[in-house]
Amino acid sequence: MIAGISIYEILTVTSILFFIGVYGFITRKNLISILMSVELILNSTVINFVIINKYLYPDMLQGVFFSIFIIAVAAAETALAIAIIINLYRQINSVEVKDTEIMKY
Amino acid sequence: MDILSLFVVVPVLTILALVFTKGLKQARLVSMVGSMFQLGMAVNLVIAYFKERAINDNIMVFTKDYVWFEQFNIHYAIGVDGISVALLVLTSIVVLAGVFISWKMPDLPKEFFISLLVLATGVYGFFISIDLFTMFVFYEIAVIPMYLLIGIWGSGPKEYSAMKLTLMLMGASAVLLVGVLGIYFNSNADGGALTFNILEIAQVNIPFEAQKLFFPLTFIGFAVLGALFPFHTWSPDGHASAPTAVSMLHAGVLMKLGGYGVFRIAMFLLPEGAMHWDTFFIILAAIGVVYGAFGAIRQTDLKYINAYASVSHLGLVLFALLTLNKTAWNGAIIQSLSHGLLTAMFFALIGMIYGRTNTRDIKKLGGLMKVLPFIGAIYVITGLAYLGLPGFSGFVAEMNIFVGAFENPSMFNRVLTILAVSSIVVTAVYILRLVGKIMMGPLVNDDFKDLPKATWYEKTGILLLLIPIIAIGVAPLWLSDMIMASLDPFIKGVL
Amino acid sequence: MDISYTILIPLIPLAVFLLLGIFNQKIKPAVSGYIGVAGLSTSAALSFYTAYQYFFVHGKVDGTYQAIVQKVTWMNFTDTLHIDMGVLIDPISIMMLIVVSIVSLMVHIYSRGYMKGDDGYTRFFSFLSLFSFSMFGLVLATNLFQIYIFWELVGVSSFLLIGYYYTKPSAVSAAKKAFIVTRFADLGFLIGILIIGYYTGTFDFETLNNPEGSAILNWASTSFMGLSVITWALILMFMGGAGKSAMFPLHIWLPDAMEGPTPVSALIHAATMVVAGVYLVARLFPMFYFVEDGFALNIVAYVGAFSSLIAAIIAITQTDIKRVLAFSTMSQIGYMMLALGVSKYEGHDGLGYMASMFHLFTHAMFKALLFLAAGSVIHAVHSNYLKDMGGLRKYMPITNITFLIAALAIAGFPLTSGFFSKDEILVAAFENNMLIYISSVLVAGLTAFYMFRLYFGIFWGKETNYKHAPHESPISMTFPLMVLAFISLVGGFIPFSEYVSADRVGFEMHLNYPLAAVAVTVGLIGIALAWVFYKKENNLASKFANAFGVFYKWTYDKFYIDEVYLFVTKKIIFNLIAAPIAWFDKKVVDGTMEGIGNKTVVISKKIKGMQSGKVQDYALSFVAGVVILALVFIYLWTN
Amino acid sequence: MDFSSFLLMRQEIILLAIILLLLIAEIFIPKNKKSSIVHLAIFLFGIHTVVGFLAISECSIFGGSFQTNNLIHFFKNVLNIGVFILLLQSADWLQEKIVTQNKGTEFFILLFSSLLGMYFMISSGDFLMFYIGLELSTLPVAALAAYETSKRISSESGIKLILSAGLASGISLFGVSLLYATSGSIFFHDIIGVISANNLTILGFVLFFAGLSFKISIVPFHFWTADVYEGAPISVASYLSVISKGAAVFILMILLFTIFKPLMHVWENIVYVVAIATMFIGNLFALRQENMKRFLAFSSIAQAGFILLGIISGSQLGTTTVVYFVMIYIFSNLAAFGVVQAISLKTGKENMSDYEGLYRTNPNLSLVMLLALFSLAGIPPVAGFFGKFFLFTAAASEGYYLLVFLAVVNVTISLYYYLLVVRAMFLRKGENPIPFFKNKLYMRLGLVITVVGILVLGLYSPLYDYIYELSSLFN
Repeated sequence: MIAGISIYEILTVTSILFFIGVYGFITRKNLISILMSVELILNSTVINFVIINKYLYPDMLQGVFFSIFIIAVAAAETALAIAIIINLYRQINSVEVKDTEIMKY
Repeated sequence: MDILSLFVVVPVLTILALVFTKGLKQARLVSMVGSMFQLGMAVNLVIAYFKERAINDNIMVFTKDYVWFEQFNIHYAIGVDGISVALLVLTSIVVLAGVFISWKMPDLPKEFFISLLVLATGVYGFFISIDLFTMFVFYEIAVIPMYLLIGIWGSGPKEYSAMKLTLMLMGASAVLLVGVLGIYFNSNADGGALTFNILEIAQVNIPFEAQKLFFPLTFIGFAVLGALFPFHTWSPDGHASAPTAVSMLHAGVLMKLGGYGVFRIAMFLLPEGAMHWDTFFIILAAIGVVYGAFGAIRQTDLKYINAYASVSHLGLVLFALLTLNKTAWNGAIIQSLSHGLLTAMFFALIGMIYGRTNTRDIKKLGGLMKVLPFIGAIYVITGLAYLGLPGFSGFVAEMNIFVGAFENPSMFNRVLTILAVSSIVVTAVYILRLVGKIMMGPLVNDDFKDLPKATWYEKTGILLLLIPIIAIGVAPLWLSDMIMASLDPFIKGVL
Repeated sequence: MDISYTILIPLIPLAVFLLLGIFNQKIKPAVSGYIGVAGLSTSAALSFYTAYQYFFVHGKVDGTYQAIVQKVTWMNFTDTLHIDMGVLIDPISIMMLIVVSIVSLMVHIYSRGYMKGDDGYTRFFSFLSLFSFSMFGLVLATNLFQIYIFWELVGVSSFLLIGYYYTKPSAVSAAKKAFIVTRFADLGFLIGILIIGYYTGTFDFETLNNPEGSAILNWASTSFMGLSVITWALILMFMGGAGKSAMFPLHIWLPDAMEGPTPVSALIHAATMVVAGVYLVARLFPMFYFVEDGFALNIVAYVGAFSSLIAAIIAITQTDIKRVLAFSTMSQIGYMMLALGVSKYEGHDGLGYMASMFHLFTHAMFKALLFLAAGSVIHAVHSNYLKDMGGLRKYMPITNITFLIAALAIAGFPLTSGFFSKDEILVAAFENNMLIYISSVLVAGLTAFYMFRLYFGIFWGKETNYKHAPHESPISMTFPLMVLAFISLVGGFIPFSEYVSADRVGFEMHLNYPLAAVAVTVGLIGIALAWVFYKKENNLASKFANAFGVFYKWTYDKFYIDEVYLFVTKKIIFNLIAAPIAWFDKKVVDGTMEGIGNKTVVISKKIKGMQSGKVQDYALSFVAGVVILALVFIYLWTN
Repeated sequence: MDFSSFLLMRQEIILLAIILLLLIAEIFIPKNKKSSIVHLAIFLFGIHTVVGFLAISECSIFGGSFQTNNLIHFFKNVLNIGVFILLLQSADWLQEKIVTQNKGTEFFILLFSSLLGMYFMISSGDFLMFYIGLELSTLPVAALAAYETSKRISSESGIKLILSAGLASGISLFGVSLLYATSGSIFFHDIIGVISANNLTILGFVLFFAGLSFKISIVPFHFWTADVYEGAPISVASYLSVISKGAAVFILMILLFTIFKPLMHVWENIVYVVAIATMFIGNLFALRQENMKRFLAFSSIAQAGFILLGIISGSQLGTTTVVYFVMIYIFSNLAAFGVVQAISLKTGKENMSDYEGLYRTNPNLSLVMLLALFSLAGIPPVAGFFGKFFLFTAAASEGYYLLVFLAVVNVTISLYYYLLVVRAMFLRKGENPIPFFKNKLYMRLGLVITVVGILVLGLYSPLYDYIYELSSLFN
């Protein structure tokens, strides 16, 4: 419970974070930064859970636990993604998203 | 095993036997034996039917009922009345004839006969089942082999025609499916359980709104197969590309499913819907009758001529059904039989001519009577029978239809009837043009000088078809009484 | 009286037909000829026996000839309407039996000589038997539908026989024409039957014709466009009759039908089938007479008169002898029609009816004779055209004599059969309708003229130089000539009215001398003119032809009626109906179906860009989808 | 709680054990014997599949995070069978391509972990378990998609999958957080009581729905499907198209029918819209595909659209028909993929035009393909027809006649492109058809099982009745 800050401000912040992530995902040229955008989205979610837990339902810690799990899974996901990107880089010497468009239509 | 299920079991067994055959000789032998057995069963069924009918006046006799999917109350329910018996006999005859006609099937004979018998199985099953779901299943089983039959063994633009035919027919059956579901979910209107059983549904008063909605779906779903104008265009191309036996089966039997379905399902289960839509569809049917006849005049490909002729003649069937008159209905059923036999005959003959001259273009043909006396003579006879000459089945059917249709007091229907009647003249025109052009006159092409005469199996196939044509034409009483007797429950439903 | 045996009369020819037809290839020609003759003579014998039994033994019950019917149900339409098959014995049917059997028998015998050496000899006889069967059936029919059935059958046998030389294109087209034209007429017949069946509830002649029956009494109860529906039905049925009997304007098939072998023309297109129309009207005479005060009957009368006149005129100018005979047939049938048309019902007023039947009988004889004689001439000179003939009398005496007799008969020369029958017709016409009377007298003159033009042209005149000298035909051909000639001579003395009359009572007929005198003089004038023009070779004829100029041309071209039909069928039906329909079917109907399919494929090509392969586009659409769904369902489906 | 309740997770535990066993085996089996791993894995999993059929009692453990019942249990077995067939079909490929690169074991481990994830997903009792299961089932597949490290498209498909999956899970998680905000709990049984149709809930639901739809590849969340299928190894593609899609459909249905029941008036409309979009888009794209894998990808999208017809009814009938159809769909699609796999393994050909004249050289393979396609197209008497018919019945039972009509229109369109394949195989002669070849035992076994399934499942009605009883749990 942070003094003087209501849940609305924080939710606004997370929402903005969320949409920044989405925007980044759609616009970035580089696979890595796209991955970072995904992380942004996840992080916004994490904050959401914590805040909601803390402000609305402080008696149980479901939200907090949830956020911990999310962080863990996100890490795994990132690791995997990085692995694949590296493997891609080995073949085409590029991590540009525009080079991953040979399969279409 | 009851007398009706045999009609499904025997073809299936024949197919299984065919799977293990090698080469043309075995394949055709097996399928011949199988179809002969079916013909035997059909004849036996007629006799048994008359015996049964004498002591049993239910709508359907030989009924059997096995639960299949009990959650949906789907049963494997079978039974026959005079109409289906007649059509079963027709089917068995045409199938056997078809086997004889395709005695020399060069390419993939085994597969050919298998597909042919799959088609036959579907048709048999369709005619014996009195459960909507089962019926629908068999309906699609009957239609789908056409794709392979035309596509693999056909001629000309076969892939195109096969695709067109299959898509139009399956599209129709898809529409039909909606209609069937609609009927099913209204079958508890009187508080009973949902059911697919035709006889039970017939007892239910389905609400008028539902009938109005689902009759056209059901009707069109079936009538497309009956070459209803303007949904007939699959038929000319399909027939033109199909191999002989397939054209025979398709025009002779498969297209009958349309009329039968319209009668058994659409009009029997949704009578008020039928009343409501009658005028609209009867106009289409009448147009089809005349339109098909005129369409046939201009064609030059033998098979196209026949295809359009079929549009006209089957239009007459639908027309008769829609006149909602017992006599006309009787005519419609007889017309189905007669047209089945006659078209099958025509396609068989065309196949023989094509097999010998390698052309179906009437401009290139002429004076064949001299070199092919048997085929020529039969061709003339068939032509005359086709244009409704007394002494052949066509006449009986048409007279029933016309007299029946004229019974209808509304002046509008009278006019349509007269329109339909006038088609017999147009028919005469194109048939005689055909006969005059390809059979009579001087021999146009010297390569035709010594064409091989008709072989024994061809003759057998022809006679198989010719005999019932004449039998119906000379002594129609037994047949028309058998059918008449079965029409009463339907009359009660509609009128 | 038990008449069940009469069923054999048609059945025997049927059996012969099946026998010859099925074993066509197996049977030797000579044998098949004998089989045909044997079969037909049996039928003939039976017919005569029946006639004897009917007229002299059993037929007459308290003064009127009874109609004797035996029938079985053939097919049921409704509870009331059904088709019966059976035999109906009454004066006219017996009279027709006699006619058909005599002529048919003669033709059979004749053909054995005429067709000798023709391949398909067997086929010819089988077709003849088929025709005889159908014709007998038609004659004996007990109800409208039965008569219609056999009506169609005679039509098809005529088709087969006209097209007998099926390798000759002209023959084929003639056969087609004959069948289609008559088929078109039969359309009317059929619709008529349908109407009758619906409104009177029966097809049965006896019920329909009964003057006290409901069919006749209630004619006024229904009406359509100002006429009783029954009248319409009768008119439509007469249309059928007109088609078969080659009445104007449905006559165009008859001249072409001469493409068939001459015996066929003699049998079908002169004596028997073409009078089926007359027979039909006679069959339904009470209906025609009583319904709407004989409105339909008047139409019959005028059509008949007009046809007879126009045919006679055309006949003058034709050069193909068979065509001349064909037109003469048409004109004579016109005579019969008009006689029926002017007739009344009771007793002596029914003179026209009787006269028509009488003329039908005599005409059958002498016209068959004319054709057969012409056939024997053609047989000799191998040509149908007048220009190839001339002076044949010394080569073929029998043919000459018999032809002369026939010509005299048809010209109504006193004491020949034609004289009596024609006289009765003229009397009937005179008593009832002046206009028709005058035209018929005119026709009588014309008939005499063209017939003797023919006679002189063939047997007198300057003889063309024949390649090989023509000779008299074999006995098998001349015998029938002599028989028919004999009948044509003496047939007139039969007390016909005793036996055949509208009300079946019979009456005393006697010559009306003044009218007879008129007719005879006119006839003689015609003959005289012919003598002047054609007895010796001279150019009077051509002079006159030129004098008439364009009118002659018209007549020669049969007033271009064929061309009119050709225009209607080829131009209108084919090009203006069938062709557009074919186009419509290909382009519009099929086009739509095609279009649906093609459109689908086109769409799928258009939208393929959506699958751009860019993971970010996918993400965009993902998010867009989410947003849209969220917005839509938040604002539409909650409050 | 006592530890015996762990036994209620029998299947999960066994699968885990298998994974560990394989790890150990990987260590101990010498390099030149690696191929025996394949046999071992198939054998073990076979046993697991069989054991899975032992009855299991209904339960809900860990405070309701993990729950199971007969329907779920049954569905896990269905998934097992599917995976087993898949293993059989991919055995040869593994032997020839993967084991030689010494990557055989990992393949199984990844595959089984993903399956394990699905187990947890479909028997999850709260969003946390659900989320973990979802990710566990997705991430290994991404690795598998990129498994052929030497192929560029393989890596591309891998990256596409992982990125899209990341986005999807992120978005759906955001939705979950909103749901948590509105309902105050992540446990399903708590949520059921309190959930109501307010804006925030609907927003949360839509986001969550999108995340799950992504796995079922419902339009407009489907775009990754075709590319990933094309690039990934065939066995992975078929795994994605049948197993993971099936599991996702199942859990989506359960969630919709249980916790989101109160929102039915909302989600039935959502489903209505996306169902139509999915059927049409899937079919229209499938029309012009040349590559068989892409072709099957789009066809599977269309099939997902049909499945939604069963879901929309929201009744026991719906549940039954959906499970029934998914089962049939697994068999049919596996048969199709199996044939594609066999051919591409032997010849490397994956295009429709390469199939021309196949029947004349390899009749049996073509017949299997024919049956599979007919089953997918819904042609009697093969199983697919019954599956589709009942789905439509389910939709019609709630009066969605228009939807059914559009569906049958799509059935006709789909028939067209399925027939294109039939045309290639049967009608065309083909200038250089694929030469005759004989499949190894595993592949043949795999195909035979699918064929039997296709032929029997439809005609044998008691099965349907059995599922019907099971699915009574959700109403």
